Amino acid sequence: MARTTSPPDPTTAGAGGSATGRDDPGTPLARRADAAGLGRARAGGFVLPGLVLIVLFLVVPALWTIYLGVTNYRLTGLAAADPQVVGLDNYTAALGDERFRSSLWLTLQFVLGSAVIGQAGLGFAIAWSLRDRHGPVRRVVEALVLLAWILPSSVVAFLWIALLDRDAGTLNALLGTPGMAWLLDHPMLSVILFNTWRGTAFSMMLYGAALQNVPPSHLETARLAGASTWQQLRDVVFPRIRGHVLTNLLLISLWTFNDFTPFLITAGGPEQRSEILPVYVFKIALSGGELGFGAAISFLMLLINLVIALVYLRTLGQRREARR
Amino acid sequence: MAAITLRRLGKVYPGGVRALDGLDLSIADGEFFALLGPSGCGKTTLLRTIAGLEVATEGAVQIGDRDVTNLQPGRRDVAMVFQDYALFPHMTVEENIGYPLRIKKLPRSARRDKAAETAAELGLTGLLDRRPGQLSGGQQQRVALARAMACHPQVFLLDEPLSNLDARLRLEARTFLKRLQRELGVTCVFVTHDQAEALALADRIAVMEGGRIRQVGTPVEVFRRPANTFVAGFIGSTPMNLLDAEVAGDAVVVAGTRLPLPEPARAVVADGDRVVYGVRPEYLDLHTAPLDDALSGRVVVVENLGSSSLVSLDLPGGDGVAGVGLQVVVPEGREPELGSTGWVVPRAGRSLLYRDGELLGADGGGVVGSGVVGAGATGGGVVGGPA
Amino acid sequence: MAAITLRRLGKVYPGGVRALDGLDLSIADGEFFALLGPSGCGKTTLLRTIAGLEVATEGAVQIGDRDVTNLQPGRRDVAMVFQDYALFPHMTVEENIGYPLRIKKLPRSARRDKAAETAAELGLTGLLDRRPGQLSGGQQQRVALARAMACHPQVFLLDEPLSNLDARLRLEARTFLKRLQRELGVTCVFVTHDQAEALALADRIAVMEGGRIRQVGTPVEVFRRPANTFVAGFIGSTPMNLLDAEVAGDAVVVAGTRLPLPEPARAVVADGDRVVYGVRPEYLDLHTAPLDDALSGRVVVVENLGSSSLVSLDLPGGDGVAGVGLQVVVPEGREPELGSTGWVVPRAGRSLLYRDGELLGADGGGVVGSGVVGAGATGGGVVGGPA
Amino acid sequence: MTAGPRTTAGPATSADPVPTAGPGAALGWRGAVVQIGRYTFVSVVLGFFALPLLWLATAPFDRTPTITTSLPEFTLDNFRALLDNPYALRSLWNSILLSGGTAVLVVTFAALAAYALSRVRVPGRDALLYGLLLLSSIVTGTATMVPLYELAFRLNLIDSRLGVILILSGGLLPAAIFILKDFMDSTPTSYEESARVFGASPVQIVWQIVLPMVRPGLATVAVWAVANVWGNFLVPFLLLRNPEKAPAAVIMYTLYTEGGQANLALLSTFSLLYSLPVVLMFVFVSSRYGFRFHGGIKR
Amino acid sequence: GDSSEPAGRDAKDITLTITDNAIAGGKNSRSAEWIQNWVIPRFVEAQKAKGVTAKVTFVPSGVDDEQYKTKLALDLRARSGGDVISIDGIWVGEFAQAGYLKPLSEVAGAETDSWEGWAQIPEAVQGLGRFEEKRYAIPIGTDGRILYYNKKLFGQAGLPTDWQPRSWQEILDAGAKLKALPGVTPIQVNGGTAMGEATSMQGALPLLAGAGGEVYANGKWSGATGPVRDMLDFYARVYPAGLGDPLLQQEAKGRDKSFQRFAEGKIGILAEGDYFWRSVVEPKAGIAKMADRDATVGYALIPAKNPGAGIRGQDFVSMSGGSVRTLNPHSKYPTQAFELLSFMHSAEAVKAELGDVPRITARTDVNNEVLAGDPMLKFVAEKVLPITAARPPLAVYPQVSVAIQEATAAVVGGKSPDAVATDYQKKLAGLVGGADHVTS
Ligand SMILES: Nc1ncnc2c1ncn2[C@@H]1O[C@H](COP(=O)(O)OP(=O)(O)OP(=O)(O)O)[C@@H](O)[C@H]1O
Ligand SMILES: Nc1ncnc2c1ncn2[C@@H]1O[C@H](COP(=O)(O)OP(=O)(O)OP(=O)(O)O)[C@@H](O)[C@H]1O
Ligand SMILES: [Mg+2]
Ligand SMILES: [Mg+2]
Repeated sequence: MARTTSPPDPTTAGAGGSATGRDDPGTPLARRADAAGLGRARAGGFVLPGLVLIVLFLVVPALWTIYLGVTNYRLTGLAAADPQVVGLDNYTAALGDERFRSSLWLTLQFVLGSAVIGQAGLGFAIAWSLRDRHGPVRRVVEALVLLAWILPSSVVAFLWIALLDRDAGTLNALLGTPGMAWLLDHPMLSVILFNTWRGTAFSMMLYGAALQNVPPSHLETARLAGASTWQQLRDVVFPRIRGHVLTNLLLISLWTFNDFTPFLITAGGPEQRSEILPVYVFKIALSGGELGFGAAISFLMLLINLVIALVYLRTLGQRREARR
Repeated sequence: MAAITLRRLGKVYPGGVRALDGLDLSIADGEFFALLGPSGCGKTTLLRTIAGLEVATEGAVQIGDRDVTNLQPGRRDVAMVFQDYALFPHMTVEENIGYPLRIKKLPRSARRDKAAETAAELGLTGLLDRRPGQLSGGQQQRVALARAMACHPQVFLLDEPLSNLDARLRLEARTFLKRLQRELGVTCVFVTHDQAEALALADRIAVMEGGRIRQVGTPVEVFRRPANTFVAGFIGSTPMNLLDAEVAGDAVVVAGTRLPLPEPARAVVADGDRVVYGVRPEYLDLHTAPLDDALSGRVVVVENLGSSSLVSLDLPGGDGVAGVGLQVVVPEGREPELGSTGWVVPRAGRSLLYRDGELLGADGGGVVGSGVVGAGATGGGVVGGPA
Repeated sequence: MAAITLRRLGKVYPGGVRALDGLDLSIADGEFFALLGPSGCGKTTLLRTIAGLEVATEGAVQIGDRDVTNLQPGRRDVAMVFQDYALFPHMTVEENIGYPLRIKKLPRSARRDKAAETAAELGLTGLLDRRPGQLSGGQQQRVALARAMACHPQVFLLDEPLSNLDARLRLEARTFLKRLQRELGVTCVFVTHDQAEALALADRIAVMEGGRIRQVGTPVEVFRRPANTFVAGFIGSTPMNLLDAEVAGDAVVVAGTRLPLPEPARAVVADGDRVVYGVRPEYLDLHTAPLDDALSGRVVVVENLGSSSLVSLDLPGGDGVAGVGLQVVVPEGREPELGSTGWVVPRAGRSLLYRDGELLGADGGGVVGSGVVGAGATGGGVVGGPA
Repeated sequence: MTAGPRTTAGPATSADPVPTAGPGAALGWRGAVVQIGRYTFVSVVLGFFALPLLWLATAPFDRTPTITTSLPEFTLDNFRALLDNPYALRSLWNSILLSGGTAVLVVTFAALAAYALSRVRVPGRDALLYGLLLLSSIVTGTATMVPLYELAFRLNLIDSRLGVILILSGGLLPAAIFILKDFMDSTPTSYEESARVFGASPVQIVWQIVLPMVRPGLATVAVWAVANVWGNFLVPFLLLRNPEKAPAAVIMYTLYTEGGQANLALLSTFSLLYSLPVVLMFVFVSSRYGFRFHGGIKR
Repeated sequence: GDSSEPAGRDAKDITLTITDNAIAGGKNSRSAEWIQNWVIPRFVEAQKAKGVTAKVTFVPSGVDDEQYKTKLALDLRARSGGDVISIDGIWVGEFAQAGYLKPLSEVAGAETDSWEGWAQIPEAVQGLGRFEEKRYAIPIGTDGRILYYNKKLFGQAGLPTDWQPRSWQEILDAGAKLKALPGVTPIQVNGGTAMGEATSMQGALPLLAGAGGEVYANGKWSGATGPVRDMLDFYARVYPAGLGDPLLQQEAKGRDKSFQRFAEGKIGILAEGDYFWRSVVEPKAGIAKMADRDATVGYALIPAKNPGAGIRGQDFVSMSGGSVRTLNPHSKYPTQAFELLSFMHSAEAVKAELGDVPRITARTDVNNEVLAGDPMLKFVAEKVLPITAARPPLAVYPQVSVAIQEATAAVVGGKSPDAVATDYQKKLAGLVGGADHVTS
């Protein structure tokens, strides 16, 4: 058998391509074994276009914003002509500002209430109760839930104002509570309900997919042992979809934390009782024109998001090594 | 420990699939019973209906002397082992085994003792702190068994428990399972699509097709006298040869060759009847020299079965009809050359005749199943389902 | 069509797992070659390294007379059928079969013709417009084969192509595959963990363990004279009985019984050597009456194998040692009673002796493998890997 | 055997007093309670999600719409009035262009990147993704508008649809990659390997095999991207000059009066028109590809 | 450019852009159409007569003022944007401070001061376009704040249908009588943050002026001064006392709803600008049409707390604002841009812009002509404008305004005016850079 490419010495068979790789598993080979034979270089090429866009239109403005956060930059007025670097003044001002702190507290309520409990909870409940349904009921429910998700926010804001209106809102008409000022007496509850309504679709779809990963046999084993629904959820379902729960909570918390839509319904009011951080920033940056201060608060929000993400990763991401 | 009685059991899935079609079946107390059949025949559905995981749309299920048709699965006192074992990946072996007891609200220490005890019985001591992911397939299967055993159910239900094991492990697990069941003496219903497994393990076998039972009997019965061509083709590590034939006097003509008419069928056939002649490859003898009254054909494939070989021959079609295949098992050292001609003679008393797919001259004249309880069974009435 | 030669092939995965450990192997042109071994032994890795999906960390792969070690998979002129068939779910059967040709830039009409032709060969006509999801397992397998065939590769690589089929279909597909390979005459490497499949299909078998080849040979060779206890335990539908023994003159003492010393081993053992006595259950005869020089024990399990039964006996330990198990295959009608005592005599010339796990008295004195090319192979040097 | 008379058609024809297991009875009372609970829950969910949508169904057809939902005094005048607005219909088309363009860009780039990240191990990949995800959340805020504007100005992207598309894509990409990577992770590699053995190039593999297989994922991300762009006001407003290019989100504001008060007749009508395309897209995509999510961080 | 000799003065080929927060078919539709169909063709023609080829484009817009402002600020900061720009007069100061705008004379030369129109614009109205005594822009129009009342309700409550209160107490007294009518909210004076700037313009600032105070005077901001306390006290006497609907002040769409309610005859007295008359309750095209507007809606001057207690010792007060048009300092053709600007403010052009819908313009000559047919607007032009006041045109004003709104919200919510005033002062100090800038 004639060899065409490798050297004749049989003791160094394969030297043509793998001399560097011999007995040295750590050395990267020219081609890395991945399914499509992509290799690092080509993989880089695949990532590049997206990365360029991200760096240019995401990272650069983000860094710029972080820089603005240490200045007293304003959109108009004297500070616009000649912004000064004020160091961490904005940050100390924000942290010392009662309005910021109450806003943060409201935001946390908003995230906990509408994202964690509302969207994730309701989304899971819907996915769970529809898990083995395939009829028109399922399609109608899913379509409505998804409709709430895809309609533009400026439109849905009007819908909710119409729903919760004090004088002739649909809700009051239904509940027989004329004059009940939902948006004024319970502003946070209202925007929490609103955001639950608006964003449940994502969780529903995610959990719908996740529940398909729970082998029916596991649930049935628990049922045969006599486990109640709650016990099944706790012992079988949750451990199985832990990763999905993590993704879900991470994304929806992030999105909810930065969601500005409640502004369109309550405008942060009454008396800032629903002024969550994005609304606060909007008022500071756009109405007040204090861009430097707004940027600083944005960066604080980023840090808080980071903390939330880390908390999630800690509590939900652990025990992974143990399972392997 | 309890007998299981199914009466007119039917299950129609919401989509309209009739997965069980009016089944009648009795499984004796302490019996090792196999449900065998091709994919989609309703084996799993039947097992799950016994477990209560599916709700019967008609008929009744009785376990021991309780009618459990409308009982929740958790209250039927059955344990089930699933094909994928359904071990909870986030729990240790000990927690897995103790899980049913946890649901029954036993204290932690009692659970631990019970788990350790059950694990010891199944040779799992030392693995108690591992998680399922750290176990081999065979070990996983035993943990699943241990979990099922831990709560001492009346009935064990097993859905293809061996099919996820690799070929070698499967054999070991099979012997192990049989021993275990014998020792526990618990009623055991076992689903498989592998006839070898059913033959090797079961006291009795129900062969199913399309939601109905086609034959119930001991392994020997279903192997030697399949009640119909369906069972004949399904049972046996190599399927039975089923050849078109015609009755001619006291002989039957197969592919132009006259073979003796099987004894039990003699009374029910007439001259000129078109029948199917069935004979297992194991019950054929292959000769390399010409022989009278032997089927002869060309050797096309020889497959090594270990200490024997499976030889496929092409029989020339009689009267210009297209040829048919015939399979013969030959012992070691007697393999013919590929392409050579072989002469095949059926062993006496091992051939069967079928007409319209049903065995001719079966005991009881056409009723599937038998009242005879298999060798290992300890009693209980057996009712064959009307096909 | 081409031979495959592997030289000192090694593969270390990034994590440090040494999946292939300096393999030498030649597969002849046109041979149907099986890679057999337990899970994790490196079968898939070897196949994928031949295909080029894994990059060998050392050694060379040659296909025909080209060194392909560093070639992209697409340029090696091989086709591979994956265990899950990897049929593209979004393409019809026709598009799936035509896909390799699409890559080769054949015009659409040519692709369609070729797909139709290949489909016809495999009995898939009429399914061309379906999608894989609408096919049964057996049909899917044939589509995967058709796709692999469509581009007329030099070598076929099959990774457990039958393991997703149910027991009955598997038998049919097996025979079908063997016929097809014979007709195409293409070199075919076939991975399986099922020894029965390997025995039935292959011209030659390589039995692997832990990244090395433990024996290469024809089915008959590996079945009759397993080169080591690993192969002995792995091959055969029932594993070989391996019993501790001691050489005593021209006999070997097993569980207190003197049995004749196997002929080929005679020259290489000395009196008092501790060895392992190996004999297949198929090569043992069971008697129900006492017999001289026979192993005797209590019958504990009887498993029906169809036309025969597998009997497990517990031999009492010789000299107060714990008992050992022995398995015997008995023909139909000769099954002993459970709990009775049986006497077992090995058939002459069928017993083997192992020392340190290696066969004693094998040709070449302990070197695994053999230069003999199996019945169906047409040539090519065979080098057994050092065990 | 089959020859035997069939008496199994149902309990009615059966001679034996076999207990009937009707679907309702079969569940037992506990099952019934569970079932009732489940239906109640589904009905409540239906109500909850349907209620707010009522206004959108009635107000556009009302002669004098108010903020409250009521049976309309039916009229189509509002639609006629809206059609007189020179920008209304065009803005919908602009929205389609912007969201379509962004969706295409996001889906393409995210798919490529997600695929590469899913298949090739890059150190620090997860940290990078999380970091970008976090950054993307501040970029959507108002505080970034100055940097975004100046960036666009320097890149000469003012009054350019492309600029809007690029900026929006940059913000959406991290989450899109995040979602798509989960899809890619859960597709078996054997498909790609199979194609590779046939000699397909990586680009062919991605184009012919991978993308079609993760189509539900692409559809999901596309719908998500479209919905996001569809509702975005700030970026197109800041960057576009020519009202002929303005998307519906911007034109919606023109329906407010000089005093900042909404003209409800036009606004509700426009809301309906404004919602229709996304709804139609959603119906099309979901019937064609279905919505499917993968998810969960697997490691 | 050199202020004495602007660039491009002799160009024969010019392009100019007009930017306005107006758009055809939407917000300020009339202005948009006027620019497109009247101003541009005529201006181009006039230039042609001079031998100059002019290309004038209009960049319409139709968004919230805040957003429009943001966009303009970004444009001007980047030295781009339209040549002739229309902005709210209140922004002049902050834009000038930021360097986005320059005095007209600096942009287009000294001849800007000799434009004929200045003589037609009252000094008070010219103030809208002035900052630090320099002319930055030409005012377009202005408005005034008055009290509207429902004559029918007044009749039912036994109040004179021809009503003019002389003090705050008289308003409250009327409210007390109206309170007897079922389902009627007696008084609606905007308060709270939800109303935004409407609270300041229609509520807090006129009241402050009525109490003799100004939000910014002599370089200092008014903290917890007496007038501020009086202003807050008025809110306390209206809302917690049940003369007004406090919830209406909190709802995000509260102002919308107050319009609706007034139109439905459910509000007795409403403080609003003339916009309300022109665009809200206007019988044909208003957003809360009142078919019988002319018969039902009465209007009165806003009284000082007591006669003579208002700013400048006035008996009655008001607040005014209005849009202005200015030049982009980076215009390539500043001279021609000013030509365009002054052309847009010629009497003829202003009349054309109004068409048949009267409103108060900056030009006296036009007002005299067009307001004759609308007694209400004539009333505003003649009685209100002379007594009106303006907001401080400073960058920090919007934030101060928010602080005022918050203070009113607190009072509406039931807090004591004194405590609120103290809080307000503290907050104000933070906003304007220390207590030095605040009077107390
Ligand atoms: N949940 C279900 N809904 C509708 N039809 C079903 C359902 N489960 C099973 N079926 C159908 O009922 C029939 C019997 O299914 P079953 O699972 O009992 O078969 P099986 O004998 O266990 O097959 P296998 O060997 O493949 O497991 C099949 O035709 C199947 O398609
Ligand atoms: N991508 C990989 N990275 C690291 N180790 C691997 C990888 N793939 C396989 N291995 C390891 O290499 C060894 C050989 O694996 P391989 O898949 O070749 O076994 P196999 O014989 O095909 O087993 P099976 O019968 O289970 O398919 C195993 O120990 C396996 O864990
Ligand atoms: Mg099944
Ligand atoms: Mg493998």
